[in-house]
Order: sequence, then structure tokens, then C-alpha cells
Amino acid sequence: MKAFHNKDGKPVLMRMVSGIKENKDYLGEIDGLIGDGDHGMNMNKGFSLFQQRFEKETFDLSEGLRELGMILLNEIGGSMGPIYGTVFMAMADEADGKDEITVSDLYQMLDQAKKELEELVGARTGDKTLMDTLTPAVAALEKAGQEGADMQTALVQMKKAAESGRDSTKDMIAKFGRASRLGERSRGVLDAGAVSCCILLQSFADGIMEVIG
Amino acid sequence: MKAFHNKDGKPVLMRMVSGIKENKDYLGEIDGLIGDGDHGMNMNKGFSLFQQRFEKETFDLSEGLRELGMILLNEIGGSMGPIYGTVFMAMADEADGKDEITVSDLYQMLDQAKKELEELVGARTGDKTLMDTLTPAVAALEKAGQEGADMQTALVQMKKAAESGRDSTKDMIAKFGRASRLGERSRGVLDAGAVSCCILLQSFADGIMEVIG
Amino acid sequence: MQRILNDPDNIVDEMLSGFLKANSDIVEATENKRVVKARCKGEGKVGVITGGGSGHKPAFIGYVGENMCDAAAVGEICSSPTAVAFLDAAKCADQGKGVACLYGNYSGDNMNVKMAVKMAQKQGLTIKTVIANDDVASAPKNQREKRRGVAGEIFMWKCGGAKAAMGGSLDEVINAAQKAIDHTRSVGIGLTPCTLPAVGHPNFEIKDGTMEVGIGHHGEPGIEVCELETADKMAKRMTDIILPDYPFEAGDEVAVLISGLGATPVMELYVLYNEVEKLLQEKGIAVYRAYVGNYFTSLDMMGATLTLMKLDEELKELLDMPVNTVGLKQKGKEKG
Amino acid sequence: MQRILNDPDNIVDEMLSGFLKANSDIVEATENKRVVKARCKGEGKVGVITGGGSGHKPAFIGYVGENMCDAAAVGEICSSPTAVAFLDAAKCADQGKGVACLYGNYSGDNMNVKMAVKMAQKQGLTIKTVIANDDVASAPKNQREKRRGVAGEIFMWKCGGAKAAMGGSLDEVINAAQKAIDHTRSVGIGLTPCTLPAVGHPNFEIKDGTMEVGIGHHGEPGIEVCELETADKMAKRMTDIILPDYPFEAGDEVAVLISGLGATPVMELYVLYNEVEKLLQEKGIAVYRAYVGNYFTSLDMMGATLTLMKLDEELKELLDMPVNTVGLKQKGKEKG
Ligand SMILES: Nc1ncnc2c1ncn2[C@@H]1O[C@H](COP(=O)(O)OP(=O)(O)O)[C@@H](O)[C@H]1O
Ligand SMILES: Nc1ncnc2c1ncn2[C@@H]1O[C@H](COP(=O)(O)OP(=O)(O)O)[C@@H](O)[C@H]1O
Ligand SMILES: [Mg+2]
Ligand SMILES: [Mg+2]
Ligand SMILES: [Mg+2]
Ligand SMILES: [Mg+2]
Repeated sequence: MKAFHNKDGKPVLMRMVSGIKENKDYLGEIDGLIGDGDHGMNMNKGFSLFQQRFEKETFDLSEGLRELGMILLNEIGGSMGPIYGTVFMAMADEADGKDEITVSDLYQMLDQAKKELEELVGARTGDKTLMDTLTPAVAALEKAGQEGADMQTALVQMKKAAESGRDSTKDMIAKFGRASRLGERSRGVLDAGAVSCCILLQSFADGIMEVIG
Repeated sequence: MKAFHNKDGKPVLMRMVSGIKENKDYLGEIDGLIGDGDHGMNMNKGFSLFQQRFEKETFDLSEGLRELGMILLNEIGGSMGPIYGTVFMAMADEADGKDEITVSDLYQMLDQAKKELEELVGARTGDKTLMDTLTPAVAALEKAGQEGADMQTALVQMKKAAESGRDSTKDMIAKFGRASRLGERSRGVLDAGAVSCCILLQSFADGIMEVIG
Repeated sequence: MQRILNDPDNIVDEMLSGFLKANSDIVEATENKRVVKARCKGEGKVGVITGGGSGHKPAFIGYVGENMCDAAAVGEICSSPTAVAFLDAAKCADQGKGVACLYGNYSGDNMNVKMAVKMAQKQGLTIKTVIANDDVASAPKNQREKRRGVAGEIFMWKCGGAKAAMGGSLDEVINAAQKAIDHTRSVGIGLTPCTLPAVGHPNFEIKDGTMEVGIGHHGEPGIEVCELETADKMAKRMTDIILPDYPFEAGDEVAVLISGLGATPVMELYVLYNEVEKLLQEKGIAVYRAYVGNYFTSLDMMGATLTLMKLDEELKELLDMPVNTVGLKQKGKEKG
Repeated sequence: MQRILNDPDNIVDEMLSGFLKANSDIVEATENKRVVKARCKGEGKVGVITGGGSGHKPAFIGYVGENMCDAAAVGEICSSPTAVAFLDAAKCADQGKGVACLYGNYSGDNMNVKMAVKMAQKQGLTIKTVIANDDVASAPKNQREKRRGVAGEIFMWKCGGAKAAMGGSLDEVINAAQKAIDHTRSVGIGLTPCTLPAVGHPNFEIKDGTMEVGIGHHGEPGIEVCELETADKMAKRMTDIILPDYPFEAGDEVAVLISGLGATPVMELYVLYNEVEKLLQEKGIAVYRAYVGNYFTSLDMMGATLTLMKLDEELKELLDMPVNTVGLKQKGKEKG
């Protein structure tokens, strides 16, 4: 399979919702180690709101991403609202108007998200944030696209890249957000945002694979 | 000996000062059981001030009592300032102008103190306050005077009465001051004011006995 | 004890020194170092004074200023000021029309004020008194004269001070202050004990997960220790104690004062106020003015007091008068 | 956790509801339930807004009112308001002359304000910003742009708000606020951690007998943990951090703000002020105005922040302007 239909987006979105809801406590625990312990709660709030409002609606991938992004931006605040809000809005913008979404479309979507995020936050790879998950995931999709990989393969490679990106944060010193105040003491644990970003990318990929069967 | 000289008052006053200073911690402990633990501190403050100012001065009993009373009234505040201030001022007023102080003069001094105190505070015997020490002490002096007892005998009887008055507070329920809020819970321990009053009367008596040799 | 102190025995003097320097636009020192007076005296009016132990910031000195108290006597931590301090405060405040001494019902204060009044008499100065007794939990209704004064004293000072500023006679000022306190009821809930700096540890206990209903401003035991409740239940419990006591009834207009006891975040006082306001509304009682903040504290105690004053036109007018003190600043009536 | 709460997840909404009801003479609700606006708007002036996470009472909503901020965006506890809340606050405040958004340097706030500014642009509304960075301990002097904003924000709002009230243009308001914060330095000392109501236990530790120098308003670690000191030494330590940073020097006039972090008795803040004032005097630095109280808190944390602003004639005039907000009421210049 080289692509999937934009109109099949709903299960993909719902998969991301369950990914966050199931990992609420886990994300809280990780954030508790070097942050303030509220990352699970913060993420859960936005995704639950989306679920409540859209569970019973019909929508395609780009619409769903936009609504989710809007909820995060307009109703969540903190750091996660603008960060993930920007990510999903950028993805929605790129997917907008497309019936079929190819591997290279996927790459465009995530690459645009990454670029807009870079503009918003100061963080880059190596700073122990969600950028460490997102950046290699985007690179993996780019590579898969260039190599002409099918959707399934591309997604598997993206997941792998996201996971090793996430794991790479363990040995880093935090440069942004609350944990950055800890300096050396922030080393040795995963970054909460890198973990939630990985969960989201995994769920996103799993959702698409489910849809394309 | 039937009397002592007003001009010999200084050692009597200094004896009261040491009585309080030596028992500062003990008074604090007792007050701590059903009060706020500051009775030793409060008493010590006033008597130390008196000591600082008058240790090197010459004064007779009535002058010393007045100065001590003024310090308590004007510089201590709380409950102890007016209570003991009133006591010592009343005693000073009664002793004033007398060269010799007889047993019946002593009775007049303490009886006047008791009366003015009664006017100031609501408490009577049985309310678990210093009145339980002072009232029987005054009665003992009255009786000794009526019986024509000599100074020594009268003072010994007053001390005994004060001690049993103090001890009587153990089984009482406090009706005044901080401890009164405890109701039944205030039973079983001595009243701090009754203890300090007893110490003062004992020191007062011991001081006079020392003076009359 | 995690406190900001030098020698605990000097805390009152040092606090006063800092207070006078920081608020020199409103208050000034007097010859008696335990008496603080207002910079703005008003013209030829009845003097209004108060006084009490320290540790209740902004009470008592925080209510000295334009249209409230003219002077305050300052005691040690949780201990009455001296008779002489009350007397000197009265002398500062006197402008030949007599002085109203408005204070709280504690035995030390009662004694010292009594003596100050006598001394003043000998010097030809008239002091009349009102003794605040708004704390409902401190004695049954048929023994109101035994009740302590707590945060309701602020309404007493506000109304007495306003009456004096309006040119009232000594008796009128006394009557206004007495009326204010007679129309006022308070109750406190303690969530943690407080620690006297010189003692260094709490001298009573409130177990985590419990609360003490009816606690006094010095940690005097309340009427009940029960499980810590949510804000809505606390509000219900507090109003259930206060409302029947006066009573406050449908159609009444009230002033509400919620004061933190010192260490409770003000945010939570607003959560409590939100519940109190709902309960009052349900009962048809309208809030004319509300005051929420740390108005009368108990060192580092957690918890809050709720105070209600039932209003009539006179009390509203007195309450609406502008005031400029460290603890209470008000521009006068602006509500619709 | 001995707190006055219902469901901790609703604390912000409930607090806001209580705050709006209790202070309806000064503030009012808007269509966005996370935006509070001033009842008194001023006439045809530049709008001044702020915003930030909750838990810092009276900041941020407590500084909305006459001659200070026109509206504030409200976030969850210790969490930035949304971009839309900042945008809606700006819309409320706008009178056609543009809006100054004066806020603190935290990454969430930076992101949300950035997005709000963009959205506003698309709608033809100009928002310019000043980002407070007065917390000296949060980054070295050569990285001032990384420093957090703390209690010094109050001076920024006071001066920016005054400039707007005086009819200043958007650029003039921005310049005044920027000047105020550029002239301002703060440092905090934490004595106990704070507890987020939804978490239920402190998420960091300050051991009894120690203190954390340079702590942030959300418990961000400071520069040093040392033994708990007496007030005089704390004052020395704080001034030693602040004074050389600007620098403040002999002959300077300053405004001083000492804010409690929430649970420290105000009495102790005056003890600290007394020491600070002495040290400043020794150095020949004169205090023009002092503010001592709970002006910018961190939930139930114990401790205090010290803030100094170096004054010139312009800043004095702005500081002296009368103001009427819940957190700061001032009658204007009265000092000699
Ligand atoms: N300035 C930033 N740039 C990039 N990522 C950030 C930044 N600030 C925070 N993050 C990410 O957010 C995560 C924490 O999110 P969360 O706990 O929800 O917010 P908060 O830090 O406000 O409590 C961090 O693990 C990090 O990945
Ligand atoms: N109203 C009162 N009448 C008589 N005695 C009192 C009264 N109040 C307090 N006392 C006496 O004072 C003693 C406590 O004194 P102290 O501890 O110095 O003052 P405080 O109670 O203010 O801490 C009590 O033990 C009691 O004997
Ligand atoms: Mg957080
Ligand atoms: Mg977090
Ligand atoms: Mg005491
Ligand atoms: Mg005591």
C-alpha cells in the first residue's frame, strides 16, 4: 500500500487519544522525576476534550487534526497547548485538500510540523525535549519516501526512529522547560515530552496501518 | 519578733527576683501542659528588668514593691503585667509611710492586693488561678494576726496556706485564662499562675525571715 | 521552624521598626515605642484606638490610618499591650472629644484597658470602650459576654472609625462600633497549628486530614475536631454556625469577610468565598460588600475565618466610607 | 495536604468565580472565562494586559484595575494561559491604540503570547510585548534574556499602566514598562516547598533548617541550598545578589518590594524589610517607596522575594500614580 485515504482519518485520531489516555499515569511519573509531574494530566486534558466532542462525529484526517490542534491551542495553554497545537495544525494544513495521503505527504506533514515547532520553541535535537523524538522520525519518513518505500515500511521505520530518539533523551541534560533548572541532575531519565511524542507517533502509525489493513 | 523595718525591704525584693528567675523553666513547663508555655518567660521578663534597674540602688520595701509593680504594669502587658502589677502596687500603697511592718500590716497589704485583684479579674478561689494561692495565704495572715502570732509563726503559716492553695488547683477545672478552653482536659495539673504566686509568697516570707534573722 | 527571624525575643520591635519605615505615608511612631499612630488625624474628631497582641498582621497596627483607627497599642506575640500603651494610644488620639477604645474580648486586654481607662480618668481624659465578641464558637449564645473577638473587629473599627470621621460624638462613635459588632458573627476553622517564634514548635496539634472547627486566633481549642472537608462542606458548616446565631435571614444584606489565618493561599480563600456566596444566595441573603484576604491572621496557621455583618442603611454608609490604612484601603462606594 | 479545596481540577474556575464576585467593584468577567477585565477602562488609551499561570495570588488578576492592567489572561496552576486567552484579553483592552502585553519570561507564556500576537496581527490588532526578567538568580548577567520574571513584574505593570493612563502611545507605554523592568532586580529565598493541589504532595524538598537561595516562583531550583539564616543574614545575602547586578549605588533612590511566597507570616516580612532598609541606608541608597506583603506568591511556599527598582524622575512619577486594583491600592504621592 502506497497511501491511505484522508477520509479514513478518524480511527487514526482515536488511536492517538487512547495512546495518551492509557499512558496518562506513566507520563505523569516520568515528568515527576525531573519536572512537576503534570505532563500526563496536561496531555490527557486536551485529548479527552477532543474525544468528548468528536467521538460521535464524522471527520477525515485533516479535519480531525485541525480540531485537535485547535483544542490544544485554545483550551489547554501551558507549554503543551502551543507545542502540540502547532504540530497538529501544521499537519492538518499540509493534509488539507488531499484525498490520498502518500508516504511523501506524510513526510511533508511532519516536516512542516517540525519546522513550525522550531520557530516556536528554542529547542533542537540534543536539548532533551520532544524534538529529539520528532526530528529523527521526520528524517526516517524522508528517507523512506526517497527510497520509495511502501506505507507500511515507512511507518515501521518512523516508529523505530521515534523510539530511539525518545531513548536518546535519557543521557541528555535538559536545556528547556522545567527540567533544565536541574542541569546535571536531569541526566539519567527520559524526557516526558519525548515520551509523549513517541506515543503519539506510534499511535498515529498504528492507526494508519490498521486503516490500510 | 513582731515586726520588721520597711527600710530592710531590698533583700526581700531580691529574694522574689531570684525565686522567679530560678523557676523560669519550671513555670514554662507547667504552663506548657495546659497553657501556651510562656508563663516563665513572661514572669522572668518583668523581674529581670527590675533586677537590672534596681540591683545597685537603695530602696525600702514599699519603694521596691512600687517600682516592681510599675515595671509589670507599664512594661510587661499580657495578663501577668496587670495582675502582679496590681498586687505589688496595692502592697506598696499599704506599706507606704510605715517604718515598721507588723503581722497585721502584712495582712492589710496582701488583703488589699487580693481585693484590688478581685476587682480586676473575674476569678475567685476554685477557678484554678493564682487566686487559689493568694486567698488562703491572706486568710492565714489574718488568723495569725488575730491570734497575736509573731512574725516568724505568721509567715510559716502563710507559706503553708499558699502551698496547699497552690496544690488545690491540681484537681480543679480552669475557668479563666487560656487553660479554661480545655474544660475537663485542664484537670490533673497545677495552675501556672498559682505556682508562680506561691513562689513569690514563699520568697517574700523567706526574705523577711532572713531580714529579721 | 522555617521562619524569617533574628532573636525571637525582638521580633515585635523589629517588625514595628520595619512596619513604620515601610508605611511612613500612613503611620508614624510615637514616644511610646509600643504605640503606632496615624499620620492623618482628621480634624477635631473623637479619637479611635485599638490594641492587642502581635502576630495577627495586618491587625492591629494595619488598621491605623485615615477614617479608621487613630492609634494602636502593640503587645508581645499573642499577649496584651500594657495599660500604659493603651493610655498612650488614647492620648495620641485625643483631640478633646474623648476616645473610643475598640478592642477584643481577651482577659489580658480587658485588664489592661480597664487600668488604662482608670489612669485616663485621673488625667481628665475620657475613654469609652467597645469589646468585640463576634466569635460564635467561643461561648454559647446566652453567654455572649464571654465570646472572643476575632476578624469581626475589622467591621467594628471600620464603622466606629467612619462615625468618628463623620463628626460623631463619643457616644455616637461608641454606639456605631457597638452596633457593628452586635450585628457581626464569626467562626474560624483551623487546618494547622501555629508556632510562637520564641517557643519554636506548635503548642497544640491539628492532625493532617483533620480540621478544628471554632478555633481561636491564638489556637484556642474549637468546638469540634473533624475530618478535613471540601470547601463546599466547610462553607456549609461555617454558615450553619453563624447564620442562626444572629440570626441572618432571607432579605438581609450582609458584608462578608473571609480572612486567611496566615499560611493558607489566598486562592483557596476565594474558593471558600465562592461557596459561601452560593449558600447565602440560596438563603436569599445578599452580599453588599465582600472582603477576601489575609485580614486578621494567627502567625503561620492554615485555615480561615468567616465573618458576616448584617447591614442597615447606617452600617452601609459607615462601611462605604473611604479608608486608607495598611491593611484596608477603600475608595468608598462604587458598587451599583 | 491541609487545604481548602473542592475538586483540585476545578480550583482555577472556582477561585475565579469567587474573585469576580468578591471584587465586582474593580473587575468583571468577560466572554472568555479565562480572561478578567477591569471595570474602569480609562478613556481612549493604550490597552495594558498581562497573564500567567494561577497560584501566585494576587498576581495576575489582582493587578487588573484602574491605572494598572486592563485585562489579564488566566492559566491553570503554574501553567501558561492559552494563546486565545491572551488574544481575548488584548481584544478586551484594545481601544484602537494598540495593546501592551507585559508578562513574565516562561517558555509557555512566551509561546502562547507569540501565537496571540500573530493571531492579533491577522485581525488588525497591534500587540507589543515586554518580557519581565528581573530574577537575578535564574541566569548569569550575560544571559539576562534567559532570566525569569518574578515580583518585579508588579513594577512593570505599575509603570506601564501609569504611562497608558497618562495618555502615552503604545511605544511610550512599552518603553516605560521596559525601562521599569530594566531598572528592576529580584531574588527569592524559599524556606519550604509548595504543593500543587492536584498533586497533593510537594514535588521538591527544602529540608527543615535549610533554605534555597534564588528559588523560582514555581519552585525552580535556586543557586544554593544553605543553612537557614537569621533575617539580618538573609537580607545581606539577598542584597549582595541584587545590588551589584544592576548595579545599585550610593545616591540612588529605589522602590523596594518584599513579597511573601504565600505561607510566611507578614510580620516576618517586616522583620526582613527592617534589615534590608538598614543595609540600603548603610550603602547610601534611599528608599522612595516600600511595599511589604504578599504581592506575588507561590501557593503555600514559605519564604520571600526581594525586589529593587532604581528610580529616576520618570519612574517616580509613574510609581506615584494612584492605582486601584485588588492587589495594590494607592492614593498617589503622599510622601514628603
Ligand atoms: N521550551 C520548550 N521547548 C521544547 N519543549 C519543551 C519546552 N518546555 C517544555 N517542553 C517539553 O514539555 C515537557 C513537559 O511538559 P509538561 O509537563 O506538560 O509541561 P510543564 O513543563 O509546564 O509542566 C518536557 O518534557 C519537554 O519535552
Ligand atoms: N483572667 C484571669 N484571672 C486570673 N488569673 C488569670 C487570668 N488569666 C490568666 N490567669 C493566670 O495567669 C496564668 C498564665 O499566665 P501566663 O502564661 O503568663 O499568661 P498567658 O495565659 O497570657 O500565656 C494562669 O495560670 C492563671 O493563673
Ligand atoms: Mg506544569
Ligand atoms: Mg510538567
Ligand atoms: Mg501567653
Ligand atoms: Mg501562658
